[in-house]
Amino acid sequence: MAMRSPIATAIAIGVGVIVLLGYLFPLPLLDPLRTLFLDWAIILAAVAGLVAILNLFRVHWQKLSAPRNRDYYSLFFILGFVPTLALGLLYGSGDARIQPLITAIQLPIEASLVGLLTITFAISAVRLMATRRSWISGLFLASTIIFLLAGSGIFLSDTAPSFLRNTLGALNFLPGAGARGILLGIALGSLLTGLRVLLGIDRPYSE
Amino acid sequence: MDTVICPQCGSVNPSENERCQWCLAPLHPVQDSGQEPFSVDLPDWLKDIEAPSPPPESTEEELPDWLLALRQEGESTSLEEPLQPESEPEGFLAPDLEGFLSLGKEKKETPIVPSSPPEPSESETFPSWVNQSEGLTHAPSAFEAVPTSQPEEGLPDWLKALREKEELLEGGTPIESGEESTPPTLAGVPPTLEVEKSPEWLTDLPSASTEDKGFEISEAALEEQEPESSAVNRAESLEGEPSAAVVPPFTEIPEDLTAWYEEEPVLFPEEQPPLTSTPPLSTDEETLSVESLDAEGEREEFPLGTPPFSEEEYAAWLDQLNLEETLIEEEVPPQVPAFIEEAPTETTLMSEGAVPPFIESELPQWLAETPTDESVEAAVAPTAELPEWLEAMRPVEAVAPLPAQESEEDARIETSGPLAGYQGVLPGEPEALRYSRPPVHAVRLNVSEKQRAYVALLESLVSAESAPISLRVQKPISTTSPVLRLAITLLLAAVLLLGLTSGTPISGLPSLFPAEAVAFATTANTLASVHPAPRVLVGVEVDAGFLPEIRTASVNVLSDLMRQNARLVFITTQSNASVLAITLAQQAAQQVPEYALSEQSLHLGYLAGEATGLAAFAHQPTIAVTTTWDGQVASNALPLLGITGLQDFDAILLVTDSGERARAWLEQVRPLFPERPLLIIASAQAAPYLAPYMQSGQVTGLISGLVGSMMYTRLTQKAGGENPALWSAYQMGSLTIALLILLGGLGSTLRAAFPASKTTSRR
Amino acid sequence: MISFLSVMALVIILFSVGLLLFLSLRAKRRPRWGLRPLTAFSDLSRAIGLSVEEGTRLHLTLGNAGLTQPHSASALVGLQALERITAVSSISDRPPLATSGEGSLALLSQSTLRATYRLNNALDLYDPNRGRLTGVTPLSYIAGAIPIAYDEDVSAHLMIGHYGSEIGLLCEAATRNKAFTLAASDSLEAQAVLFAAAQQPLIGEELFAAPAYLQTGPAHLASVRVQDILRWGVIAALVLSALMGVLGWL
Amino acid sequence: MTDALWTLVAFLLTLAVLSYAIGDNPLFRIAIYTFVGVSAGYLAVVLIDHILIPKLIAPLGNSGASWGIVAIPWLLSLLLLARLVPRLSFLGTLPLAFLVGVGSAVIISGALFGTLFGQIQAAGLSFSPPQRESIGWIGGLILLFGTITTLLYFQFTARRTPGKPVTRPPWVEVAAKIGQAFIAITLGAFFAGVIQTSLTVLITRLDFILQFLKTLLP
Repeated sequence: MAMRSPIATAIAIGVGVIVLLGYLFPLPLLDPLRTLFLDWAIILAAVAGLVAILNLFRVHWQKLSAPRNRDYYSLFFILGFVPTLALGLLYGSGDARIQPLITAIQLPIEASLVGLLTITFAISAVRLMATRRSWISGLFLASTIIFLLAGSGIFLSDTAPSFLRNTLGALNFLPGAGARGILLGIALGSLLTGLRVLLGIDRPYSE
Repeated sequence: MDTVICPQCGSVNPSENERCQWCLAPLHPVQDSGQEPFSVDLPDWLKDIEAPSPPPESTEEELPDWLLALRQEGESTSLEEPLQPESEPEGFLAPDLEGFLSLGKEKKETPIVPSSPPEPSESETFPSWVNQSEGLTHAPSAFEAVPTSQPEEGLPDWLKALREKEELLEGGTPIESGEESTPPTLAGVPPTLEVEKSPEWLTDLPSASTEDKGFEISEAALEEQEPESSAVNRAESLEGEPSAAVVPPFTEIPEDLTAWYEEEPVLFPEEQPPLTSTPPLSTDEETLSVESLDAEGEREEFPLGTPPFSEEEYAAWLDQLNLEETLIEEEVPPQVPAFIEEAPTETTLMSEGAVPPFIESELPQWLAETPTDESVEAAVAPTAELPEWLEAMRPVEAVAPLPAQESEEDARIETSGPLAGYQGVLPGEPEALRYSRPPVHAVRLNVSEKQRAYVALLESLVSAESAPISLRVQKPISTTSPVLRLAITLLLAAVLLLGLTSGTPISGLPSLFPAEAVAFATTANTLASVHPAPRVLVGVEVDAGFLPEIRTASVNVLSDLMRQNARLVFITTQSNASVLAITLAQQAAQQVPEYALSEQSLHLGYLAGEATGLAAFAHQPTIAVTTTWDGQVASNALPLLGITGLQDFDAILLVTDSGERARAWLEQVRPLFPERPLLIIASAQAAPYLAPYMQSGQVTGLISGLVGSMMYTRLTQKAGGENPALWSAYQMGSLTIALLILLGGLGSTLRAAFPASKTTSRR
Repeated sequence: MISFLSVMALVIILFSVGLLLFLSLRAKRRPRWGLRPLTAFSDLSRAIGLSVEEGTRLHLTLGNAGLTQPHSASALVGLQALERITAVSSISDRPPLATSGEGSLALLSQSTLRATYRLNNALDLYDPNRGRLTGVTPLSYIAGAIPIAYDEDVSAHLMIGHYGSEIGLLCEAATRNKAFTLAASDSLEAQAVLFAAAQQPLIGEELFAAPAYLQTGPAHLASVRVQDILRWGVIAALVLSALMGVLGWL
Repeated sequence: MTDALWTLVAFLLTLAVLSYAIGDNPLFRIAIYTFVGVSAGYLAVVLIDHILIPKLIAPLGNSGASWGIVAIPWLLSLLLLARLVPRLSFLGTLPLAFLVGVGSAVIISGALFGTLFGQIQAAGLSFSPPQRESIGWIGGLILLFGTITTLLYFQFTARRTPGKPVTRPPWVEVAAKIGQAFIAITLGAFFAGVIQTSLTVLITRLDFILQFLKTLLP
């Protein structure tokens, strides 16, 4: 990994240090610089998004025009992509004529995919003890069942036994402990990952 | 020759073996030395000088063998140990051993040594200074001319040689500066040659000593010798009075040389390794008279493969060794520089080689175990100065007669047998009676933690070798059977459709409300009390796929805000959420016909950069977003009138399906909006994520999922707001999934337990 | 203005950097500490070996976190894993495939692949289409990755990045095709789903130890060590914060 | 009329996607390929409309803007566009390095200010008088204990003993087990929430199908 893209590494480190110092000490010189760099980063992220989308289009075009093993489904990608892009560029993204592309195509498909997740989750949970039998899996499933019952609203009526209501209410805060521990651990990992980039140890940008 | 005798243990090995299969000593040293000139080794030597401590690995590998040998072979081991160094420095020592073996055989035909094969090579390898000095160059001729029974004639040559050397020394350089002193002795010889040949010089020393072996040596000379020589020399002299023979020359040694002896006592232990590594049975033709006899005796008394050392051999060899050492003391002065140069390297070689018992780290134990013989104690130098070779000889000394009696024995001259004319080479019967019990050497090792760690690591490696290696076979990926998937799918579909069509929930509608829901409903419906037209920032951070879950709640809350004549400013960091926000606003506005959506609400649209853009917006809302969703100038819009910063909003309402996205708002926006209410309509999957933020007060109110939607509807008393069909399907679906999970878990556990019980019953 | 938290942050950063550099240099020697075994990574190495032997493909999903997002750290870890796995399996008949749900991440995956092939002197094997964007929204990303699980003869899916609960769909597609799945995410929703749906789930912080367990380099080993050292500082801070809370100083 | 058409499209797409519950099939493939295409096209439009035009193109006409500030993002953007040409793709390294550099700073600041400081303070706040009523002393202690043991579970490194697997000290192992239990409870709660979310969405989809079928019936 040595001697990979020294200029790019210098840019990454320099920009990172300036923006970080701008976060820590919003001094007259650092803060505007940080804002400017963040603004440029947003622009570059958008350009990168466009480049990647064009790459995606090229991949599907190649699949469609491949001499062998053509992927005819790619045609539907192009049929979805080109008109949307054309209409959007023509009318603008906020135009009412564009909205049905979201409400009538994206929303039902996405919602149906999320709906499919229900079956996926149910099957995974049913098979969990068969695939990975351990006390942790058992506790995980027990917790899932308890919170499913608690979230189903069955015990939110006066008819429900009070001791069950109280027990479930008392258990409600328990996930907070694990969640906080996991979040703190993830923050530590993120901190070290960011520092590795700032030190030039990780250089995913280099070719 | 299809077999080779090990020069160290004398056992028979196949000729193709490079090392002895019993003691691992090199069997074909001549080729080795030929292949590896010392000039090649020199860098390693220098490295070793820089780091003289031997690597612990070698210590661990060798120590147990050595102690085993001590325990098993007893006295014979004590005889062998001094010989062990022979096999160690391959470069110059091995040829001598081979030469010795060959000479031993040749002796039968020709007692005249100069014609023996090794001679030319030996003479070639002499250092230049040796070639210059008559003494040694003449020594062989003198030996040829005069048998050992006529030593007198050998003496003048030898003295001449010594005097020449002393002259060289007097005209020489200070002893400490070894490099500078060598040029005169090595005139015209390149340094590498010096390095290459200096060990040969050491091997030649015994030749001189054995040459003088026949002399009658007075014991008085020993007394003179002792004060000058170091403790090491005293230890030597205890076993070898002949050293007295070299005393007179020492009297002529200049002061600086004796000074060197006193100044550099530490050098003695370092000096000795070359001596110990010098073969007592070296191949020099001068030693033939004794060595060939030993070799012959070896051939006669011990068949090949048996340890070649008898007591007679030991005695002869011991005397010879003593002479070597004492003579080396003579040779030292002119050679001190080279000596100093080489001593450490030899020591290092030994420490790295196959003779670990001699490493310095073992000395203290040795001393602890040494017999409390007065003479020995007198001979024992401070630990740091005790040479390894002497340590090796200690067991020999332990079983050897006492010095005083020794002197009597030495007076005895052999009258018959191959040793006729020699004195003190064969111990007599009385000696056998006086033998003392050999000392018991400790087998306890002084092993450091690091060494223990290495041993443990080695053991683990060895055990890992024998452990079965798991084949790289991946666990079979168990897939869900299509039947199970289909069954669960159909069951869920049936239950949900039943719930939707029946519209009769298992339990009644929620009548108990958690605090966060109550806080949400209360805050959302009392904003008008804060401001007649409360300005609410509405963040819509939801994917289209998750919107249906919170659509009802969002629409109801927005409509309640519209009833309070709120000015709504919509913003999102999701690309397609702007359209969703518009549809939500439109549906909410349908419930509040008097609300002018286009005037009182504003869609700032997509905020690029997600958390980064959100942070920029939180700092300077009007600068971060300058245009509306449909391209109008944002600052001119009614809802943003009077808004200069985030704190100008009366409340923030966040509609999200993800705890992560809610976190971005709580981390980037909430710190700049600390006192006003922040309400969240969240998906059920985000609720556990937001619970800690709720506890910490960062979130004012929260409703999540379909349950939250139902609660809000109940709390705000919306007529017909509830959807019992959805509610019953939701409850039935939740219970069905919980039941499926329970059954699946129990079934798997029982399936796993059942065969186990069967096998146990079989047992 | 300079706040106390800013100074604290700077101190933590400088301490972490110093420790990271020190341990990185020391890690070149055999350290006295080691990584506790995690079965997920031993299974992964087995899966990589099998895919190389069988000529099947490894699919690495990097998630949909933008580079300018706080949770893009998981994506950077995924890129490290991609680099290591590509280096190991670059000789395979079917080199690894990396899919992303965000543009800049897709470009970075291409750069990582290219750099790895170049360092392995196999630049001719590099194909930019193996660092692919499959969708631009979370669900379209997963929807675009599902056909890969069916069509590209993938034997192992390595999911390291930021996802939502939708990742469950890809796990199921992998299971249907009898492919090995190792999954890790910094999102709690995704972790919950992956715990149930993936064969080898990594929980929480284990995601950030992946480069060290994949033997990417001494610096990553040192990074995990620093993480562990900082952990004790966080624990101490938690206790201190609790005491301050009891005393009403918060 | 158009609304009815869009509703029909939505209905067909819903059925096509839900058919995946039975297995992979062409209808599902058609739906998701179309979905990916539409979402990609729409994002491209949004990026152009809401980022590139106002932030990259508009400043060109703004005489007040400094040329350096305008030129640098243009240069970086053009270098990034070079990624479309394989031969010139190496030019995209610099803008990507810029992005990664900014991202690293965002990651570090987010981890420190967003989570570490916030969560550590929140852990203490659960002992503060106002919150103590909600969960009580015991609840606060359990939360703190659970958080600490959860953190200890993730301890990766331990002293290496030759010939033995790396294991943490016994008391850490015990704490890690307890932490594992807390993690299992937490993930179970999240899993339940995820199931409820997807269940609700599935119900709405089924409801949509039922409503659509009702409209077809006379």
